[in-house]
Amino acid sequence: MRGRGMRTAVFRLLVLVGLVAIWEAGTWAADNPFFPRPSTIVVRMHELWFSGPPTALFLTEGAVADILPSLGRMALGFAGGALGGVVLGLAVGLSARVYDYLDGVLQFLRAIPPPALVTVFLVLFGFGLRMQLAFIMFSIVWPVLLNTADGARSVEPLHLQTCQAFRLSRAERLFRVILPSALPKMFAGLRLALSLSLIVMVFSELLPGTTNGIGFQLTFAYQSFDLPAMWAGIVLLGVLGYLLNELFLVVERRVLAWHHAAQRLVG
Amino acid sequence: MLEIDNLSHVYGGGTPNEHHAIDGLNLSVAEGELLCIVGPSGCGKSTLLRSIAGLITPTGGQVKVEGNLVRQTPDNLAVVFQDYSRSLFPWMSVADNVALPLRRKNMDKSRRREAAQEALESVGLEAAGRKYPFQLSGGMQQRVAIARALAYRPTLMLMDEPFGSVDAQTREDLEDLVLKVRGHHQMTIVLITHDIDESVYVGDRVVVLSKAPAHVVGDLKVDLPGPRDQITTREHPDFVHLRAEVGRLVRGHATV
Amino acid sequence: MLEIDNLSHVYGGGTPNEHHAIDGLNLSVAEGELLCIVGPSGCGKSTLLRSIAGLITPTGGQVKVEGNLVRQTPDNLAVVFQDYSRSLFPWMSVADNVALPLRRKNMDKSRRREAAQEALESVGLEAAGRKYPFQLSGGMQQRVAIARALAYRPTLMLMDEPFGSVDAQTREDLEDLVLKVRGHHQMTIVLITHDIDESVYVGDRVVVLSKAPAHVVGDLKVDLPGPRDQITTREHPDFVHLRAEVGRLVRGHATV
Amino acid sequence: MSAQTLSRAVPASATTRWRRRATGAVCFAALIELLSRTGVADPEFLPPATEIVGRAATLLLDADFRAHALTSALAWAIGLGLAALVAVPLGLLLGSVPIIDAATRSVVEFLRPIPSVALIPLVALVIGTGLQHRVALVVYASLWPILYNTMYGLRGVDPLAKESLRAYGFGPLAVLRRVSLPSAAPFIATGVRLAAGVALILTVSTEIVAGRGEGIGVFIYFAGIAVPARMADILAGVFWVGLFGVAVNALLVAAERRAFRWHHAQWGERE
Amino acid sequence: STGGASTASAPPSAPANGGLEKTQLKIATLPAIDSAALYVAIDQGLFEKEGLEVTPQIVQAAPEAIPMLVKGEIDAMFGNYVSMFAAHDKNALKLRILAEGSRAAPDSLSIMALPNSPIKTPKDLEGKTINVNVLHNFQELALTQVLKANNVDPATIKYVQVTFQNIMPSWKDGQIDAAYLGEPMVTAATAGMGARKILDPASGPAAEFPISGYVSTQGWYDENPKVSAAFQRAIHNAAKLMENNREVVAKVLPTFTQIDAGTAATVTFPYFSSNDNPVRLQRVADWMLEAKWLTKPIEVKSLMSPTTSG
Ligand SMILES: Nc1ncnc2c1ncn2[C@@H]1O[C@H](COP(=O)(O)OP(=O)(O)OP(=O)(O)O)[C@@H](O)[C@H]1O
Ligand SMILES: Nc1ncnc2c1ncn2[C@@H]1O[C@H](COP(=O)(O)OP(=O)(O)OP(=O)(O)O)[C@@H](O)[C@H]1O
Ligand SMILES: [Mg+2]
Ligand SMILES: [Mg+2]
Repeated sequence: MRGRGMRTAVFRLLVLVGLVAIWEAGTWAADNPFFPRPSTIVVRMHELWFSGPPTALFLTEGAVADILPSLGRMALGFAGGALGGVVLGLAVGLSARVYDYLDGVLQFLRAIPPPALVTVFLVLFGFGLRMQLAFIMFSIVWPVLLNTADGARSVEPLHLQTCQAFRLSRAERLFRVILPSALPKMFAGLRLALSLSLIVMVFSELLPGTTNGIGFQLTFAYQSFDLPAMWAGIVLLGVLGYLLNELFLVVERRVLAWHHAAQRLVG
Repeated sequence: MLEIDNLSHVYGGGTPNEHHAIDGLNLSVAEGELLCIVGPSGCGKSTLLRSIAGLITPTGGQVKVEGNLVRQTPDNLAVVFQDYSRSLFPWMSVADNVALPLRRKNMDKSRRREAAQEALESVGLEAAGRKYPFQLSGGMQQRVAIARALAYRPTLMLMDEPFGSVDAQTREDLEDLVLKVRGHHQMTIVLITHDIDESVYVGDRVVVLSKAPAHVVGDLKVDLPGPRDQITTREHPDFVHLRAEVGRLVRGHATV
Repeated sequence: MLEIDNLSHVYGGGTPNEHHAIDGLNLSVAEGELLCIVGPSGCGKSTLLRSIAGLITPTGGQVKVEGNLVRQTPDNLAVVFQDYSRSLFPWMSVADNVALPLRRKNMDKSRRREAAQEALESVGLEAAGRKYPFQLSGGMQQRVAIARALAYRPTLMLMDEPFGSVDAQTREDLEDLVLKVRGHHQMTIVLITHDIDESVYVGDRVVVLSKAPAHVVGDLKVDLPGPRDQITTREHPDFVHLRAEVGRLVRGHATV
Repeated sequence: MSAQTLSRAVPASATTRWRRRATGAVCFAALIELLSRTGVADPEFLPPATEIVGRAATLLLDADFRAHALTSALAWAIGLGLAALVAVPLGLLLGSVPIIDAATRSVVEFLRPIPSVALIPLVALVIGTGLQHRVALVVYASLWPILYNTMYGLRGVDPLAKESLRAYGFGPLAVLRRVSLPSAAPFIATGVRLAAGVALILTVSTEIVAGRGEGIGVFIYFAGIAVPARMADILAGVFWVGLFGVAVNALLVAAERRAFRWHHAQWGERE
Repeated sequence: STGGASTASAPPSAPANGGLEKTQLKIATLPAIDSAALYVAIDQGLFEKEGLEVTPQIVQAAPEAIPMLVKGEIDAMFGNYVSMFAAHDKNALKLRILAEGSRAAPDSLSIMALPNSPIKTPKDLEGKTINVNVLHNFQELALTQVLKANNVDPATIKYVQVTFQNIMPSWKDGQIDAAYLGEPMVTAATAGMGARKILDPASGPAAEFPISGYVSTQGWYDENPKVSAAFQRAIHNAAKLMENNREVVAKVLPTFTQIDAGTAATVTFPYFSSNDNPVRLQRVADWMLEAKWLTKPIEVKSLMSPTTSG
């Protein structure tokens, strides 16, 4: 068990180091200002965000001004979107009636490119945080919704019959049976939504009136052709994405322990 | 207690796979009775059970429990499904699986836990409470499903081949357990089995169903001197006679 | 044919749920033999079967099939799982389920289809080929699983309580079917059952396992005059004696 | 009664179901109409639904618009197709070989959150700005839902089903192909359905930000830079995109129903 | 008849034009009035006269065209100097200015307030929020100088980036206090909303402020010196044609912008440069340096060629 874990960790590190080395070599060979070397990017990242005083945990003012608000927006947007997705997904997945009424409209909304709706968002929500949150939620709700609906729809029929035979209440059925059995699929949706929320956060920071954030910094850097700074933003997003995903997997492993254990039954 | 009136069920009506599972079945079970149902594989026993439990809506006829037409699952009913392993919830420990239905019973948590533990003990699984279903053997899973139904203390218990996956010794213990529980709690029990000896040993009455579409071809009152006992009862001449009778009925040589 | 040497298996080693399922089990089965295994519920029979099939790696000892150490599933082996309903593929028709393993056999499509249909007929399901597993009753699903194994014509067949969900008549037919197939195709069969009569009736040898952790507590040669017959064999004095013997062993009163 | 909806099919006739769908759509349209007519949202920026739909109808007669729509649909279709072609095998690989999954996870998770805005110029530099540009971005974004649903779908396969095939001596590849894949297929299909939406969004969004004169997104962009902005045009474009999304979804659902009849039959017609 | 028709009839190679390195050019332009000279040159057959066949490629923002230029998908592009100088400064490309394009004319840019706004004078702008298309671009650059000249502290202004189509809703909704508009929005806001002009950002020190030009890379220029000269001539000649002749401009506007014929007849045009002048362009680079948008000075003259036309 432990040995296996160590092996993967080492393997993983090797893969990572190898890829960064290839990247460095590739950019060195290409010598294209649009593709700065990873070492340059790291230096720029340090300058931008991590060269602050020890009292601020080495975070610069720029980091506090850009990274924290972004993460805040992302977290709020993710929480709202995920909740909305789960609730709507369960409703649509469980009730034929709700499905019939909502499916068309939801599928319609799902296909709409948010950039085309910026003006509508603007008149509905105004500048700033509210619009950004609405924007993030609107974008990430779909994977959670669809996967939850799928999970709720494919609950083992005998489980439902068991519920019915023992006349479990609606709430018990929902929380003790349907939700747990839909969880594995829901988690697939949530994991998609998590990194999507990072991406959409960047988009939301392009919206009219934004004045800070990683996405803002990133686009500003591109507009002024500060390409290492733009790449610093990209790498930061990548690192954040990676960290958030690891965090997510920890949660998933806990919540879905039964699922993973039952799956390991076979070698 | 239970009235089944001209019950019919057709699966997939109108499709090429249309199948008449039950056809004009009549049956009534008295309060406190333990009725055993035997019949050939695929004849429609499980279908009948599902109709009684209100899990499927029969395509014809009606089922009444305590005088009420069954539309939804009647109150105070418990079912042990034939496919026990699928009817357990894999995300819950064994104890939680057993305790879950008790939430309907206005018991507080510790009472529920106690009741679950008690039921598990009665089926010989006192040590398995904290395990998950997939960590149990087939027979143990089946016993968990039985424990779940027992802990619930229903007034009507439906059991679909509940002892199929346990060894002979445990099976006898469980048969006696059912008999005991029935006596204590005035349950009405409908038990499907393929074991003819078992049907005669535990049943007050044995109903034999025909090949599909199922209808009743034999209905035998089991009048054995009580209390029943695995050794003496099975040696009783009436027992031997009855099991031969049931056997003949099942094989299609109806003499009644 | 099959050599089991000091086999042990521990589930969840190192965790609080550590469980010793098998402990130092020795057993050998000769070519063409039909070995029945009986033992208390949860003792480790299915675990043993999985080890033989190479589906789990035992934590101790070794299994040899035809002289080769089992690391992966040995060739020409078929298994009928205890949890038959989950071992069928819901996305395939019954016929496809049965025909699927035959892809290993270098048969063309029509041959596979024929073989599947033949096997289905032999278990009494000639009409079920185009249905899907969920459209079958429990006993029918079990017979599909049996048909799948039979169609494969393995040299070693492992059966885990294969007749648990069928009625008495069908059960007898299937027992005879297994005996017949074994005779025709020189199969070695290991069959787990809870029915003591059955173990004596079909087995050339009956092995009784102890409570968990499982080891062999009894190993009886069944020397009944062949060919076996449901009526005469079961009335044979040796049969009556053997079943009593096995019964005693299972109940823990070992006399051998 | 109502509690039944949690477990059992509520048999509703096709007409009832269509009526409900129509009701849902009409309610949604009415909501927009109301927001706009009452002035809760400035009608200059959110025109009434009737106006949007009316405009959408006349757009159909516009050959220019049809050409825009066609190029977008092409980019969408190629992008989605490629994404599925890449993601399903990759998902099967990552989902069935845990060590590869673990080893590549850092890279995969690192790449995922890179937003297409940042990628637009970089991709343009590497492969140019034509159709291939949009297709590349579409593939990149719509890869993930399929990949993840494939991986999670594989995890949900009943281990006993896999064992059953293994017991007959089938190797890991055969088990993957004959058990894991069909068993996970319905969930993979859901991933494809998700990806179809993502691909549509990416196609149009990329066009809005960096289209090169063609595509429905460019149409929307041009309507936006007019003075005053032609909101009815923008939303009529959006309307067609949305309707296309609905149609694609319906088509995919129908295809799933055909392909996974066993799934729907077994799990009951609860939708 | 559009420009396309006349270019199509151009002879494939015109030896009269003295061995051009290539005759077919693809130029990225913006769907804005500023790029009108290129379209007029096409429409009036001025490129044809030089032996060039020019295909415009509309892009949505200048930065989007830079990868195309670097990759060689296009020969030249129309872009604003601030972006181009920034790109040059950061080595994203080696800039070469082929021809000047547009300069701000009075009233072609405007800081405006709604009729009921408390903002009346430039001084009132202090501490207020104003939109720009892109942060740190020519709009800010010019306004900063003009504000200074009007005794307003430019540092107090809060700029927010608002895309074109969202200026009106944000403004009406009070999300921005004053709007920084270009044509044709100035005309539309004045006529349709009764908006008041507070300040002309292209006045005083920023009068005739150069906004955009036709640029390529130094490498391309080195390979195509004759084409460059021919191209510059055509653009300058177009600009000359356009001076005092609204019609030629108004005619082409609807073909590449979203401005209809009616509006085209009334909007204020920028100045279209009919010669290249390094001195006025140097001002842009200097101000950028002052604003610390550049890391080092740029000597603009070295990026330009002398005017060879007229
Ligand atoms: N969902 C279904 N769709 C179509 N046919 C079905 C369905 N369920 C059951 N059947 C058919 O109905 C018949 C009766 O099934 P049922 O499960 O009631 O049999 P049973 O008597 O319980 O058999 P067993 O003893 O084998 O469990 C079988 O022939 C079966 O094929
Ligand atoms: N995956 C597992 N994890 C932990 N314990 C397990 C697991 N699988 C089986 N066990 C335990 O191993 C023991 C033997 O199980 P096995 O399935 O081999 O029993 P069995 O003899 O087949 O019983 P039955 O006759 O009831 O099927 C049981 O006590 C069971 O709890
Ligand atoms: Mg049944
Ligand atoms: Mg077992």
